[in-house]
Amino acid sequence: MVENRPFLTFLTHAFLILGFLVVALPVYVAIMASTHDVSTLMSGPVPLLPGSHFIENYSTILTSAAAAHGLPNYSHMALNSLIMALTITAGKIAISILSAFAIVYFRFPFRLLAFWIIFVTLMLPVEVRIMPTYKIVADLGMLNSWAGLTVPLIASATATFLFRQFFMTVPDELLEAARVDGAGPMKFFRDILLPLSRTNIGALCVILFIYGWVQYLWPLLVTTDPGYYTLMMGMKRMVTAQDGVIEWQLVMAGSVLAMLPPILVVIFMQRLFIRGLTETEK
Amino acid sequence: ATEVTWWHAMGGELGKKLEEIAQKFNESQSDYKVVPVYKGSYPETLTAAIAAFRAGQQPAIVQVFEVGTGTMMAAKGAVYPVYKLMADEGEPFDTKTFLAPVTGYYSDTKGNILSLPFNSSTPIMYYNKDIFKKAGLDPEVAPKTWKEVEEFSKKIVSSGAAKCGLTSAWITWVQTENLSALHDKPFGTLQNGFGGVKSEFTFNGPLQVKHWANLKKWQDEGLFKYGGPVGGDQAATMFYSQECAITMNSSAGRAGVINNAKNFTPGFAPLPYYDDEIKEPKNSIIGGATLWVLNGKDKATYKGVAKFFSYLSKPDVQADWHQFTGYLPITNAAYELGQKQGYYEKNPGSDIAIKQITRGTPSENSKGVRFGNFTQVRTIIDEEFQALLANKKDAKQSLDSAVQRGNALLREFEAANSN
Amino acid sequence: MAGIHISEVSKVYTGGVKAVSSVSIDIADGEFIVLVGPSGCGKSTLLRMVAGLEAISAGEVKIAGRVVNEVEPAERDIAMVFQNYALYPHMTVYNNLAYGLKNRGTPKAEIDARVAEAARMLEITQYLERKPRALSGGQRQRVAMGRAIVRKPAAFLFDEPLSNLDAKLRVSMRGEIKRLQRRLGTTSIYVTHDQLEAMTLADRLVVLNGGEIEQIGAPLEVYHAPASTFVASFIGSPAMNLVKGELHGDKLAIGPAMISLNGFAPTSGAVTVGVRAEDLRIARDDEEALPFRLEYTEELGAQRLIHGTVGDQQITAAVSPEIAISAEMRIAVDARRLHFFSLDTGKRLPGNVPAEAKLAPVEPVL
Amino acid sequence: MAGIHISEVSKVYTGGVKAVSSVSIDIADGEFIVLVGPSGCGKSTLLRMVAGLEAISAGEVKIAGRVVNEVEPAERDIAMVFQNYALYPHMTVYNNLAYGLKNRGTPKAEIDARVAEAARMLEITQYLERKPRALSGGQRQRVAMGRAIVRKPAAFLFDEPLSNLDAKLRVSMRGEIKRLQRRLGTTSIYVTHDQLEAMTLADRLVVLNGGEIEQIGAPLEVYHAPASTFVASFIGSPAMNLVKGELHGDKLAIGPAMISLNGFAPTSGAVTVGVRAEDLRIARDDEEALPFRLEYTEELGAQRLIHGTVGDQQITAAVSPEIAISAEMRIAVDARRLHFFSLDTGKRLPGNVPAEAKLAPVEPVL
Amino acid sequence: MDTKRTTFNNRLLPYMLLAPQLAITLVFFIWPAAQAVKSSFEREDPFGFSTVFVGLTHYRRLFEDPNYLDALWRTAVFAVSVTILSMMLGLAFAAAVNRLTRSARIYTTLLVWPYAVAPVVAGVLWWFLFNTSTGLLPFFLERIGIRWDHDLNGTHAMILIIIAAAWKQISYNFLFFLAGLQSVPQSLIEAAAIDGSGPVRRFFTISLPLLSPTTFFLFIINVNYTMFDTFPIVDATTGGGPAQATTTLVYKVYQDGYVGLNIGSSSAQSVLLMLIVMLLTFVQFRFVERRVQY
Ligand SMILES: Nc1ncnc2c1ncn2[C@@H]1O[C@H](COP(=O)(O)OP(=O)(O)OP(=O)(O)O)[C@@H](O)[C@H]1O
Ligand SMILES: Nc1ncnc2c1ncn2[C@@H]1O[C@H](COP(=O)(O)OP(=O)(O)OP(=O)(O)O)[C@@H](O)[C@H]1O
Ligand SMILES: O=P(O)(O)OC[C@H](O)CO
Ligand SMILES: [Mg+2]
Ligand SMILES: [Mg+2]
Repeated sequence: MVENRPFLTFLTHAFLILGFLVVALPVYVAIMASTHDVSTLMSGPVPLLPGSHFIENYSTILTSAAAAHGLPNYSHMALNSLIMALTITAGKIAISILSAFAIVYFRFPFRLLAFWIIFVTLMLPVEVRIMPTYKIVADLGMLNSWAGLTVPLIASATATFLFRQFFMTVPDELLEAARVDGAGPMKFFRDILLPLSRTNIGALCVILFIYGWVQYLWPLLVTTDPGYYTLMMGMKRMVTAQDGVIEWQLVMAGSVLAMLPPILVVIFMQRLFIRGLTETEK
Repeated sequence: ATEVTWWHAMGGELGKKLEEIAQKFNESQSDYKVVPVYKGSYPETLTAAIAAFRAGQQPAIVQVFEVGTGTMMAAKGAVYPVYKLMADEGEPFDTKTFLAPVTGYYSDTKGNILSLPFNSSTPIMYYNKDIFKKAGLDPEVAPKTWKEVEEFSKKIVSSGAAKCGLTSAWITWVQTENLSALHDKPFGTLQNGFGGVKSEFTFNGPLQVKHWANLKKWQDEGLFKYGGPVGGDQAATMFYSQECAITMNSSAGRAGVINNAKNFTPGFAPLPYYDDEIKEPKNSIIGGATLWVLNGKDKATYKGVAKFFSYLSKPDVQADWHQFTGYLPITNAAYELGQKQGYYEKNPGSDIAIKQITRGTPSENSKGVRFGNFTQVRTIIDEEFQALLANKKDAKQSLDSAVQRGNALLREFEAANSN
Repeated sequence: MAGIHISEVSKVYTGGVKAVSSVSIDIADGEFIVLVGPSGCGKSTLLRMVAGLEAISAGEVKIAGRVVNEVEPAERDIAMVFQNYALYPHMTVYNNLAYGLKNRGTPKAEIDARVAEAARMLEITQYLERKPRALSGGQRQRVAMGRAIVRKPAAFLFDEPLSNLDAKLRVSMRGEIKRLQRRLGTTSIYVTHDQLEAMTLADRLVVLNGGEIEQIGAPLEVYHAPASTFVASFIGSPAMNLVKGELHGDKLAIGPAMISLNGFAPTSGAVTVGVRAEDLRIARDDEEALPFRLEYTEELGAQRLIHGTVGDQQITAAVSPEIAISAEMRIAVDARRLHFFSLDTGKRLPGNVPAEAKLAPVEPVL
Repeated sequence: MAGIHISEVSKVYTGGVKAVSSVSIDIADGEFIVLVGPSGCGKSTLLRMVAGLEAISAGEVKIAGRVVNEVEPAERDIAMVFQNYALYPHMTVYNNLAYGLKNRGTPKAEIDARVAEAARMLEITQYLERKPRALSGGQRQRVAMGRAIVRKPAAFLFDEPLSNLDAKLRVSMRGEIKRLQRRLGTTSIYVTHDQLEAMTLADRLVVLNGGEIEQIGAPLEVYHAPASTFVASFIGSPAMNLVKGELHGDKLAIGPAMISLNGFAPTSGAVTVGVRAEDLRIARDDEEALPFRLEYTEELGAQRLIHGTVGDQQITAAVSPEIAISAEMRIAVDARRLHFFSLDTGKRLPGNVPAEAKLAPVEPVL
Repeated sequence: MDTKRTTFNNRLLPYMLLAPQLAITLVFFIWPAAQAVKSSFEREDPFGFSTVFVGLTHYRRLFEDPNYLDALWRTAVFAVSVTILSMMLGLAFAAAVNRLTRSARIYTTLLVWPYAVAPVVAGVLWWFLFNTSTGLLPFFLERIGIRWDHDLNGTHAMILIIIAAAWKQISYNFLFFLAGLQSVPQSLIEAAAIDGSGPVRRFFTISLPLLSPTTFFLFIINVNYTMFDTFPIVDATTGGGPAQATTTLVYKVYQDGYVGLNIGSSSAQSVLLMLIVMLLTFVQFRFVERRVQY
């Protein structure tokens, strides 16, 4: 801080606290809603204070609610979400760090074309190509498999782009020193580049983990086996109760619980995250 | 055991119940295993099934909502008609055991049932007895006609018993399709589309215009509150929160009403009608979904499907499902079983839907509506209704426009299904 | 035998920049060659071609008699020290030193021994377990040196290894590098743009300018007989004074002033005249001299630099701080200490032999 | 009146690092003060406290008579030149120069005039429309200077403004800064760790060590009478030789050798003896001298540095390249040129007055 | 596009390194996209029994359809509003947090939550908050005389999805901006302070211009996000209504293809959508990136 202006500092705090209140409002309401019973929620504005059904709602969601909605049990879905998010994260990082390595550290014909082909993935989300993509996955026999669930989501322009940015900032001399030291490309990659990318990988893990965690349209389409149910699919199923009763208190409790892992990831990795990005930007 | 996959759209507790039924079937024999799979909302389920069919990965059974019926019927190569399946597999299947309106709706022109009715519904009226009382109305007397609905609403609002008199789910299904059927007015040409893909919409007649104009007028007077497009989720909420005294919704909404009406007593009644338009209202029409069998599976699977369908049609299974969910009992036998069990006496109002849908003799206009691209047509109707409420158009203009836009979609459907 | 032979080597970068043009240098085994020149003159490019980090556009590089144009850097048996040290930031000092040996499959015991030896030599033994970021600049520099030493390569290549250090440290590291190289006897090519570093380190200096060699020679040879105005102004601090002059027979006219050359005039006509600051002195009254107008002085402690003009040309002289000076002075020069360059080409004029070797012999030490 | 008065200023960083301890300096209007010292000694911290970029932990800073401890940098009427220049990369040179004026609401016409004047003075007029990245190091440095000049502040603060430049450029920019400051007469504080820069630029030098002042004085005063071994070794290149010696009456014993001091002994007992390289010379045979074993030489062109040992202590002498040297020599020193420091504290011994001012007067120029 | 000064010379290796990513991209992105292009020229029944080549019919219809043109315009409004709103707030929060030293971490932690909320859940949360009969916000809005009704009022509905979509993205922008701000050299800020520039002015004249690479990156990401990833939010809050007032291009693709099963038209829309995004990205790269270099 260059100058010392208490009033400005006060304003800054005020602004941030206000900002936090606004940003946190929906989440706060969800938490409050998850502590009431459904008739309270359905008969007027959501109370801003906690109700008395906290334990009841959460224990229901953790134990019987899933079964009551024809879902596998909660921990099973959480585990599936975790597997899916982690696989996608690991896969995306693995293939994009390799691609970025190729693009930055080699000169070869069609390099630019390759870059653009990868970049295009940013522009073609699942929603606009869902039918043909489904067909391919089916033709490849990947329906109802972890591969089908994750592989098509693994291509990543963002990660490739960010890794590329980072690699551009790694001093040329490190590569040269390594070459003089007798390291070939893969050795350089493993011994030098990979350890140096730790913070970036950390930052990307956060982004990608969340990306994987929140998927629901794709899993819903390519799996028919409830064994693959994820939390998001479960949430969706609880919300779109055709003609049924939507138990908002449980939906909210479920939402809060489903938010927890990514929030924890974000909070615990935020330092790393910012450091990772800062180093990228330099 | 041979696996029979069954894709469905029953979220929430209904899904749980559905799975329980499959479970019981599986336990009742050992040759077949029905595997129910939740595939999201109705449209999501249908799309998933189509995508799967195109990829050769289709389920044996898929649950399709009634607006998808046109699409399914047009897809002759994809569908294994139920009547044929049952005949091929030698399972007993008598059209007459089903409720007449159900059969009417899901049969081809020759009277053969193409898909198995499973969760069929029809809209009814729900009202809040406590509010009625507060407004000085007799809580046991529901409004019979739209005129009464208007009068009651006025009383309710002016007495301050509630903020609004009336709301409604499904403006399309309840306030347009059923309205037409009840008053024996055509919704479209060629027997409301039963006669083929060349049909056109005609729901911009004087009755529909009058009704929409009324709804608009009531909205302006504060008597009516819009419950939102498609299923109109807000309608239920406004009813539960006692903001509105009356709502109209699928009979399957009954469970929700009972569940959420913790602070008041709900009443159930048939849909109102205009007594200056028709003396004896016709039957209401069907909604909900049916089970379609898709082509391309092996013989053993179809055998299992047939067995399962027989199981589903058993009176006790049907009655259980019907009583749990509020959907209609599909077969006469199930209805009778309920009567025998004394279920309707114990649960007043629970037979209103059945009575309403079976009253009188169905006419061409009350058999139901069956059009291609109908999901989008409904979206159009919703949009035009919103335009009306938002003062952008009057009732006539919005219905005309809905008909015109709907017809364009029909022509597109015709083109896609005739080449 | 690890001489390095660079013959007719050129480099044209994609994009057409001609960074190095037909450079030839023969480097004897154990010789310490310094490439010096201003920024962008192609020093690094040349060095990197020797290292194998840059493809050679034309010409040939031989290391220990073998043409290495197509050989990978790792196989050229060279070690390189970079300006920013290029230490692997995530490895300990030990691993930084060991990495090159590990890659070559050297046995663990030998790696340990070699690392220990290098570390002892460079006095970094106590830092072996630290990571580079926990080291000071000078220590990092030593680690970078160590990484080169452990490999016992046929040649060391240095690309401005000291320029990230502060002045004081630079001087002492300079001494260390020199001693080390003497001791190991490894052929070395050293790139710098600091002429003092170049002078003090080199067995032979190669002065580059715009991708071409301006002069090759022993440091003092280059200092005392610069081959061009470029070299003259580049080597030596303060830079050699270069002024326009006119030779009339045995007389040299600089602006309005005129001095006799006592037979040292190599030619006649307009020339560029060079004279080092330390070869100027305040004239005795009876001497032939140049009129000097003082502008400002710089006190270096042992010396005083006086900056001023002769006519309209800038001149700097180094004088003893004990001599009184004033705003207007007369400055004398020994004619034998003048350098004459062609006005057009800047090249030293042929007749201009340098003053007889002023250098007293140094008995070989070490 | 834009003197700067720093009294008893200290800085303790959060975390407890005491970067500056009770420093007091009175700077007269128009004076050019150089803060010099090794890395981490607190130079930047002190400067930044004057600038207002760092809160002052204790003490007081006055600029032009006003206590500025609580005044924001913008209102202190100072300008600062940063080591990395801190040019705004997204602005043209013109805008870089104009930014400070614009912020103060200076009328457009005046901004134009001032920028034009500064640009002319610094010869960067033709680059006004360029962005910094399109400039060379020296040009960037000039822009940074220009940014300070246009504002016509009461004081200039420089934080190692030349250390990013190469040696050659550094020398010439040094001259420019000096001339500019003379011309503008602006009070200046200049931070550097390069002693040569410090010597040549300063009206007065402040030598800092570990956050404390070691010595304040005119450059030559500091050069010729360093107040401590620290200053002695820091100022002057090559560094002053510091060896252990023993005073026996009028005799000084260094290792086995013994020389007479001709009455210059300030005390007796063990001391640290300092002597500059240029104050040593090869002894005539008949002289009292120190036995010197040559280790290596450095040829600087005008000078030759000979490095070697006397007893077991390192000694460097600067000799003329024209004098013959050999592995074993005898080295003489004028007793008046010796410096004596306390063995314990490193402080100059009280009786050790420097040799009478060797400095010849310089007639004021400009 | 630059690479390193020195590169490895292997011929095959780079292709092998790229292979996994390219394979996935080609199989799961490019090929389906090509299929979409193909079916945009065809008329087909949903089950694919009959396919007729109809040339540009679908495209022509789209451009004759006022609804489509409206959706185009609406999407632009939506994308611009969400991008600007979320980027401005993210930037404002980042700038504020960057001023503070000790409490910076706490605020960061507090502000990153929404990023962890799944779009589906976010949609539900906002639906819940703005529910006209039980929602908290309409309840308060009513007190200040605003009758909130996104079921009928297109503007309200638009505001709702803009808020919900922007909310979701604030944290992401905040994190990137914070990282960007932290890498602005401190000496520039100090130089500006000495140059008489106060905190606010300094932010706009120094930090902001220096953030332009970050801003550029976020701009692409945000436009992309609003174009595509907001689908679940729209679906859960307004369902595209009322009267298509919140039907964005991607929602229309979903409506027509997924719900309406009009494969031809929805493919044509996908293709147009891809073209629009490619064009935008191209324009951004060509013109914006050039200006963010300094
Ligand atoms: N990869 C490259 N592509 C194109 N031109 C280059 C490349 N690398 C260097 N050059 C150009 O080649 C010339 C010589 O560069 P080189 O790096 O060899 O200079 P240098 O003498 O080492 O300078 P410095 O003292 O600044 O390090 C310069 O004009 C430079 O701009
Ligand atoms: N922000 C800070 N927090 C804690 N300690 C600091 C901070 N800045 C500097 N220091 C410490 O204060 C001491 C003085 O630092 P300062 O930057 O003033 O040194 P300097 O003389 O300018 O050195 P250099 O020549 O390397 O620039 C050092 O020990 C440094 O580590
Ligand atoms: O709500 P349901 O299941 O009774 O179905 C309603 C109808 O599908 C509306 O068309
Ligand atoms: Mg170089
Ligand atoms: Mg400093």
